[in-house]
Amino acid sequence: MSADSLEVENLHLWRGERHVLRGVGFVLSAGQCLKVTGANGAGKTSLLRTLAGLMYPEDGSVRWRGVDARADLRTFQGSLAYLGHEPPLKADLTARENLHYWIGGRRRVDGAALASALARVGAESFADRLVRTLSAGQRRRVALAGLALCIVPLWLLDEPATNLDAEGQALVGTLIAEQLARGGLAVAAVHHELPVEPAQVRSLELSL
Amino acid sequence: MNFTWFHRLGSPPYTYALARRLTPWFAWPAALLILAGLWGGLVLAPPDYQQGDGFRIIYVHAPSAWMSLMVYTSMAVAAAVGLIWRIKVAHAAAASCAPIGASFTVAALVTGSLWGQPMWGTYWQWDPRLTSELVLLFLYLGYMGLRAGIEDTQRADRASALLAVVGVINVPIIHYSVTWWNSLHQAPSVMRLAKPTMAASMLVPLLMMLLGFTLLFAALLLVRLRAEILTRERTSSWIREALRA
Amino acid sequence: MREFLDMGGYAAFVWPAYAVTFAVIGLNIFWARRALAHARRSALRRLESGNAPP
Amino acid sequence: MATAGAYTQAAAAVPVSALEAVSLALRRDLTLAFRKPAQLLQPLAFFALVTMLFPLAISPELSQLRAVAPGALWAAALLASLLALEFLFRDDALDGTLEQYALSGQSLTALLCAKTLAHWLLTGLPLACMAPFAALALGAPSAALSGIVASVLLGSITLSLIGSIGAALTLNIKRSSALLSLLTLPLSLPVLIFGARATQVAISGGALIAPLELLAALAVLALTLAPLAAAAAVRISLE
Repeated sequence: MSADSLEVENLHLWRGERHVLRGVGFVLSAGQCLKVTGANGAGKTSLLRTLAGLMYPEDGSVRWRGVDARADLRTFQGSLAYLGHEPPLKADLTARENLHYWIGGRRRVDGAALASALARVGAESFADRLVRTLSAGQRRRVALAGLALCIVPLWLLDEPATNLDAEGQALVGTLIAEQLARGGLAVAAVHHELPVEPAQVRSLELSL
Repeated sequence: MNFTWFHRLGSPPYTYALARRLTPWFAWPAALLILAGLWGGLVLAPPDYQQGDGFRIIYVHAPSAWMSLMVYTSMAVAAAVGLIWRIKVAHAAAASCAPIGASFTVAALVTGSLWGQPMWGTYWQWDPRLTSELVLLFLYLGYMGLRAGIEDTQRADRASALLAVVGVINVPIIHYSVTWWNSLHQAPSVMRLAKPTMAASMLVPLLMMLLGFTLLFAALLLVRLRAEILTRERTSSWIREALRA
Repeated sequence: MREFLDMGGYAAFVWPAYAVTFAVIGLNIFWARRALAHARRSALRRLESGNAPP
Repeated sequence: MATAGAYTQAAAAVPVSALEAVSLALRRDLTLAFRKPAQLLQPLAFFALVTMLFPLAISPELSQLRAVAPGALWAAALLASLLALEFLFRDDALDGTLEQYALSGQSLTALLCAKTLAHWLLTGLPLACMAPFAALALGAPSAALSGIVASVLLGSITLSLIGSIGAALTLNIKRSSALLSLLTLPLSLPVLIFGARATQVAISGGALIAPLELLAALAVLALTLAPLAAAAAVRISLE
C-alpha cells in the first residue's frame, strides 16, 4: 500500500462569473499539515469543499494515495473528516445525542468513548443540554469532540478555532498534533496562527 | 469505436463555429418546407368529408404538438449527456431547448382548443392528448423555473438537467395514466382523423410541415446554442476571434 | 378568394390557429436572434473591460 | 514515515455497516420530529381543513359529496404531503447535516432513503390513518374505508419519494415553496389519478385490485428510481 498522500494539481474552480480557484496545487504527505490562509472570499472554503469532493473543479486533479480521488469518491470521502465553518449539529438534540448520530454513522462508538471525547474538550458540563441553548464557542467544542472521534487519515478543517477562547485554540492545536502524530494529514483554513509545531506545517496563501 | 466527434462537439469553439455554419442549412429548407406545406394544406388539400375545412388546423396543431414532445425529449437527452459526461455544451443545448419547447406547447394547446370548439362544441375538453399537453407545459415551466431560481450557472445546469431526465421518465407514465383515466370516463375523442386512409394530398402537406418544424427547431436551437455558449465561455481568445468574424 | 378566406365557415377557428402558430414561430425567431445579439454584446463588454481571464 | 497501514493500525476505528448507518439516520429524524410535535400536526390539520372546505363549497348533502369524495380526498392528501415536503431536507441543509451525510462514506442514496422513510412515517402514515375519517365525513360508506386506507398508504409512499426529488432540487433556492409545487405536482399526477380511482372503486364497492396494483407499481418504480435521483440532486445542491 502506498503512503497516505494528498497531491493537488492546478485546481481551477468557477462560481458563476467568479474564478475562485486559479491553479491551486500542493503536495501533502503523512504527518503534515497544510495551513491555508487568505482574505475573506479568497476561496478557502471552496478549496476545502473541492478537496472533499463536494465541488467539482473545472480543471485540475485531487489525488489521494496516488489515485484520482474521483475514481472512488465514496471510499475517499469515508477516509476524510470535514468540519465546515458551522458545526454540523442539530439544534434540537443534546450535544451527546448529536455526536452519537453524527459519528455513529461513520464508525462504531460507545457511550464511554463519547463521554471521554466530550470530557476532553471540556464539554461534560453541557453534554446533555440541547445544542440550541449552547453558545457558539460551546458548539464549536462539541464539534471538536466529534472531530477527535473521527479517526480518519485526512482532516479538512474550515476555521476550526473560530469562537474559541485561548484554551480552546490550544486544544485545536493539540488535536491536529495528535492527528499528525498518528500519521494523518490535515488541511486547515485559518486566519490566525495554528498552534502546531512549525516543522510540520506547510503554508498556502490564496489571493483574491 | 471512435469518439473524436463526440469530444470535438464538447469543445465550445468548435461547436460555436459549427453551429454558425450549419444554421442556414436548416433555416432555409425549414422556411421552404413550411411555406410549401402551408400552400398544400390550405389550398391544395381537399376539405375533410366530415370536418370540412376545419380539419386544416391539423397542419399547425400536429406539428406544434410534435415539437412540444420532440423538444422535451431532445432537452432530456442533452441534459443527460451533460450530466453524465459533464459537457458544458450539452447543458447549453438543453437550456436552449426549454423556451422553444414551451412556446410550441402553448401553440399546440391553443390550436387544439380552437380545433375543439367546432368539433366538440367547447373550447376545452379533458381529452387525453390536450391534458398531457397541459402537463407537459407545466413540466417546461418547472424546468425554466428551477433554472431561473438558481443563480450559479453550473448548478442551475446540473439541477435542471436532473429534472429534465426525471421528467422524461415520467412523461410516458403521465400520458399512460391520463389515457387510462380518460378511457374510464368515456370522454369523446374527436381529434382522430382516420389516419391510414388519409389521402396523399392531405398527408403530404402534413409531413412537409412536420419536417419543416423539425428543421426550424434545429435552426432555432443552433442560434440559441451560440448565445448560451457565449455567455458561459470564459476563455476569451477564441471569443474575440468568433466575434470579429 | 372570399371562399378561401371563409374556410367553409370555419374561418373563426382556422385563421386564429394559424395566426397563433406563426406568431409563436416569429417570436421564437425574434427571441433567438435577440438572445444571440445580447450574448454577443455582453461578451464584447467583458472583453473590453478586461475582466475576462486570458 | 507513517504509511497508510500504520495509520489504520493506530486508528482501530470499527466501520459501520450501511444498515446501521441507515437505522441511525432514521432514528435521528424520528427523535428530532418528536421534539417538535407542532410541526408534525401541521400537515394533518391542513388535510382536515382542506377536506372540510369541500362540504362548505359544494353542499352538505352526503350523496352529492360522495361523488366528489375521491377527488377531494386525494387533492387534500396531495396538498398536505406537499406542505410537509418543505421540512424534508431544509434543516439538514442549513445545519450541515446533509454535507456530513454526503461525506460519511456511506451510500447517500441509502441515507436519503432513510430520511424519506422517516418523512413518510411522519406524514404519509398519519394521513392514511386520517383518511377514513375524512372519507366518512365526505359520505363514503364504512365498507369502503379499508380500501381507502390501502390506497392512501400506497399512494403516499410514491408522493414522498417524488417529493424528495423536488425538495432536494430546490434546496438552496429562497422562497421555493411555489417552485416546489410546480416541480412536484405534475410528476404526482399518476398517483392522483390511480389513487382517486381506487377510492372511487372502493366507494362504489367494485373490485379494488386493479387500481391498487397500479398504485403499487408506481410505488415500486419510485422506490427504485427516486432515491438515486434525490441523492444526485442533493449532491448538486451541495456543489
